[in-house]
Amino acid sequence: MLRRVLIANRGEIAVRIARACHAEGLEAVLAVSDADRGSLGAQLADRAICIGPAPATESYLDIDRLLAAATVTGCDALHPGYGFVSERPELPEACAEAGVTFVGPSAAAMRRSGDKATARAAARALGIPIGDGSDLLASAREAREVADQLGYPVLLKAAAGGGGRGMRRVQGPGEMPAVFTAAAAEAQQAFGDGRLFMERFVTSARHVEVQVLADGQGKVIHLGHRDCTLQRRYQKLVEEAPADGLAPGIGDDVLDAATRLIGSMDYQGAATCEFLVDAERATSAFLEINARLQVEHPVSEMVTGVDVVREQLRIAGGAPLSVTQADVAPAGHAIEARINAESPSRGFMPAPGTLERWVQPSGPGVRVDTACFPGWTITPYYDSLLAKVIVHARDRLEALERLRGALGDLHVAGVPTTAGFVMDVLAHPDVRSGRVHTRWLEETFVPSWSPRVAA
Amino acid sequence: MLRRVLIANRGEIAVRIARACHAEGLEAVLAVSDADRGSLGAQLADRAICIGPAPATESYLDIDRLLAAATVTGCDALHPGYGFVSERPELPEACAEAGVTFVGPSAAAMRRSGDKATARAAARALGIPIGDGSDLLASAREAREVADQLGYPVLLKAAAGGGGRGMRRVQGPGEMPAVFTAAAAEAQQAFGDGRLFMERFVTSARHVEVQVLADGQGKVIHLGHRDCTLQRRYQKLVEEAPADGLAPGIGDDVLDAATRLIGSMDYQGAATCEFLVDAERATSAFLEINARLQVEHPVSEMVTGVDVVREQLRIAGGAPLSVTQADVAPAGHAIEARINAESPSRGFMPAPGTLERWVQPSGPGVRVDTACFPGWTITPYYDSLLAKVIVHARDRLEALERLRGALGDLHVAGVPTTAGFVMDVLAHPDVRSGRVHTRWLEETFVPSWSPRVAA
Amino acid sequence: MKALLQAFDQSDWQEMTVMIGGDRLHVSRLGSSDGPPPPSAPQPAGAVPPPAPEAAPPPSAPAASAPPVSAASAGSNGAIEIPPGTQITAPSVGLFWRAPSPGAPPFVEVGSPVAAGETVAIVEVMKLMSHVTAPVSGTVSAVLAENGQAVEFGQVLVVVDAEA
Amino acid sequence: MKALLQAFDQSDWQEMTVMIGGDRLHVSRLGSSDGPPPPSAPQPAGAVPPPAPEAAPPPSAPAASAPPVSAASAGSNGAIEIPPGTQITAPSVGLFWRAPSPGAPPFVEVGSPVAAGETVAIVEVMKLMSHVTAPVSGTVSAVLAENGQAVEFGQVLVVVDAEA
Repeated sequence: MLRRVLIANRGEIAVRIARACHAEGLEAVLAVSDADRGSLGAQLADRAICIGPAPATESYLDIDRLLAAATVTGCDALHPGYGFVSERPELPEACAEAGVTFVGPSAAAMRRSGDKATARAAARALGIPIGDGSDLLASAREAREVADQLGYPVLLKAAAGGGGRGMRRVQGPGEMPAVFTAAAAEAQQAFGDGRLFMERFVTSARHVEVQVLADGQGKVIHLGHRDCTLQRRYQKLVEEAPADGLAPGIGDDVLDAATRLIGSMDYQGAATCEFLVDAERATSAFLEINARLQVEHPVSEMVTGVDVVREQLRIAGGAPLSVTQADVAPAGHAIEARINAESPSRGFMPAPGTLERWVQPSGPGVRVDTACFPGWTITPYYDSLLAKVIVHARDRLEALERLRGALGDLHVAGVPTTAGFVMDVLAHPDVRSGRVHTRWLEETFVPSWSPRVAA
Repeated sequence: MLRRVLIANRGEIAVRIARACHAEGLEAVLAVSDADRGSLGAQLADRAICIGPAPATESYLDIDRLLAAATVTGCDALHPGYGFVSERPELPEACAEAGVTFVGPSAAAMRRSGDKATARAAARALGIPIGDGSDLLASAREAREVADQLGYPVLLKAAAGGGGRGMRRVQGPGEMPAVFTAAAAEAQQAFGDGRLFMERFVTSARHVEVQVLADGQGKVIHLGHRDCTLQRRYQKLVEEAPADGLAPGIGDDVLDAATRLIGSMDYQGAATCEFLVDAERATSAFLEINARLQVEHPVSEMVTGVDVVREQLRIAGGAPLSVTQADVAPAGHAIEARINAESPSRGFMPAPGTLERWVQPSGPGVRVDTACFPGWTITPYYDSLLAKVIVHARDRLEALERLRGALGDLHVAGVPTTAGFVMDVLAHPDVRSGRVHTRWLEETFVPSWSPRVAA
Repeated sequence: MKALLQAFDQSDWQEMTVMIGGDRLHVSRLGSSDGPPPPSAPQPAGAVPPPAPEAAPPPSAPAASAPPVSAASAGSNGAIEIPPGTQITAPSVGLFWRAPSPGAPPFVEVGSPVAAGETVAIVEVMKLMSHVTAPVSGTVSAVLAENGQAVEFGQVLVVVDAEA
Repeated sequence: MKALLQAFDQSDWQEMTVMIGGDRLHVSRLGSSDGPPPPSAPQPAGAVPPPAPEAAPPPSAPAASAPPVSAASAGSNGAIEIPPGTQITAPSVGLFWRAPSPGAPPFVEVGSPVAAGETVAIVEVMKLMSHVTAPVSGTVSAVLAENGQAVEFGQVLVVVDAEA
């Protein structure tokens, strides 16, 4: 059993984890940067300890400082949250060295699952479709050979990373050398690893993913699937559970594939398996594994009633999962909208500032995960996420309507927000009918969108 | 269709109604007293209008001022919330006179349902058990004759009222004259109506009630039952849905009785039928009807997914209910705890003050209905309700646990709260096993309880 | 308000009597209304001729049209500048009337001398007429609400320069 | 911390070399530890004898015991009164060491003269030793953390009265 958990993160997820710790009867210690001493997480944790100055490189990205914070405060476990160092295998390694339980997979399992090329190979070995594409590409020449066989356009992707960095579309053979070099350089800079592989570019793709929990003792269950097709520059904007309107068999296929794949990896903790669903061909292809908690985990919680963060803590403490697969019966429909401190009319430029006003929605089927409160200052050091507004309703249309209502009851002054933009997205006929793909926001919606006057 | 609704209430329910209005596409105008100009409801409403000074008699209890506020702001409907004038038939009368749609039953239906003696007679006519008792009592002598037949102890109750006023237990014939006189005087003072009736006193009673919605066009549905057994001085403290552990048949009996009873009353809107369940005899008896929204409506919302306030607005606007009885399938278990600004260690004395700190829980299955925010001042003019903390989980024990966790994450400074007291109640073995009755809190728990030091 | 006045118009009342404190107000009307709906203004004791709409000073802002909902939480007088002096505020939400009846001259104008206790305006709450009286003797320096306007509790209606 | 020191104890390291900025720190140890777990304090260049726990001044507040979680959001020095002067703060979370090794005399005491750039303490972050240096020349007027104590980023460690 664990006793005291260091939360190596900030913002809404630090609040979320602190509350889950308390629900599990654990003490929560929050590592904060100098800029976050007064944060909501620091207020809610049993203790906050300042680890370094505001820049993340000297605070939330510094594994040594995080471990020092854990050890000097007597923590016996560390929860990495998402982002920052949560996907760096050096973190579970450092935890193991310091005798601190890492809330997540072992470094080895993180490497197995986190590397895209390795994970693709593992999926292929299990007979899970991985989509047309390549293994690691040695050179631009090899890339062109593979692409000639697949047919253009193709997508170059970084083996090590995510978030769109190192990812480039190649329209034809002529541009392959230049794009290959650029993508490899970008991947090298972002992840310290310039290796690339290739996928066929899917014209009308949906992003579908499966939330998996593995207890590290052989038990692996899923919490159903999610749809995260609404993205802008590879950043998810709106996430749903379940993924409605999949072609027959696809939903069961990805659930089965995800549990088998994670089950093959000696994995412990929460993981997400991402799939690309080709709406035209009615096929699914495994994309990658996220070996950590994800921003959009609440939608799975809403439809299943399972608290993912508490299960993470239970697993790390050696307890069995509190649910069996048979207990998991997703009910209704949940949608999450990420609301950022950004100005949609200025190219979504992040806009730090002090929250002169912060009134969040509430009511039946409404949940807000946030670290905001009136008077809190959004600093420029970190991402611009203000809140995740999550709703649960009986079906998708009711959930869409409820989410729009909830966003209308979000009152913010002091920083611009993307709430109005998201409300417009939710009202669009293509979204209501589910006829969107992963580039719909950028290619169809954003170009035609203009902010309403006096919102 | 309605367009603009005057909210004739304050506090959390004003916020709740304003949000429901927005969800239904209606404008919300909030009537505020001078003390509530800066309230959260006033911030969220499309407009707030100050109707009078702080004392409720010159503001929220003044029907003329409420109607004036509605008419001068162009409202075409008025929602009374709960408490204040919500149960006074003069309010729907005044609304009808002013051409304002009342969100609730007609004055006639309110009188039929709200008068306890009338409602008991209606129930009896439908073959619904009303428990051993009397009709209206003409005198203490008649009361003694009835009591001699029923067997002591008996309970004298006011025909007109609720909330325990005018309600007295009589242990034996000797004290009947004095207690009858006192109860009649108290009822007269509280309700302007001293009429009394009598019920057999049930030693081990549970308070079970049914949420009903009637569209006024012949369709009447229920949203399942609730248990509100945990009461202190007739004030509900903890409410649950569904009412677990009822003897076989009792649950269906009360659901059926409630819908038939409301169906017989030409009723429109939301209503609650209250029943007393005798745990020893495994019988139920109809108690009374609340012809308005109730504080504890959220637990029914959590298990059914139906938004009671939106349904109220739909009904008032002439729209059909958004659900049929077949759609209502209560899932999981919900519990609500009322958290008051009171000092449990000082006899639950209300303690007004300014909220130096207000951090409320959030997370999976957690909902907080409140009008509190940091800096808001709890004034001595109104009730001391700070928030309703509501949780939803897969079963009752998980819900109890989740609620305790949520209450532990409620951080309040500036006023004392009952949160710690409620947490102790929730942890008690009798509560966990469901072995409580309506006097358990006062007779068993409170006498043995002492606040933990340095909570 | 529209609904109220409609109900009033559609009623067949010819007289209305309202008791306020010790005052007894009595209104009687004849004939049909025309133009902007007439305020149901009262008249002390006795029948009076039908109200002439244009007589209610000033004629702007007809009280009967539903005012658009404004985001501003009213409560005060908003952007209106209030001159120094003794402020007379509304005792309730309601409609502000400057004259005892639409045809009558206003109780006070800017510059009018007033005596303590003298009525300077009426606030009507659902046909109930509240006399608003000056707490001090002096000269009216401002009238801050328009005839027939909706006012809130506490809103400054009239300012009086008290006598030295 | 217990876990860290246990891991350290249980390791079979005999030497440790740490690079900080341009400085190279080298620790070597012989024999087993005893008593309260010894701080893994460094020593510039060259092997040193095994640390004697009691030599670390002051001996109170063993760093290895898990400090109880306190509700106070630390961040500052809490209730400690900080005298006027130039404040030298912790560059990171970590453990505060007054001496280069447990057996050695402290870098500075109250009253010690210090030169700008001179090391006044060490903050250890997971075996990485950060020298904390005086930004000004002067006299040490306070040492505000105890040897082996956990400190936060920004916490005032030492105060120096700068030379006039």
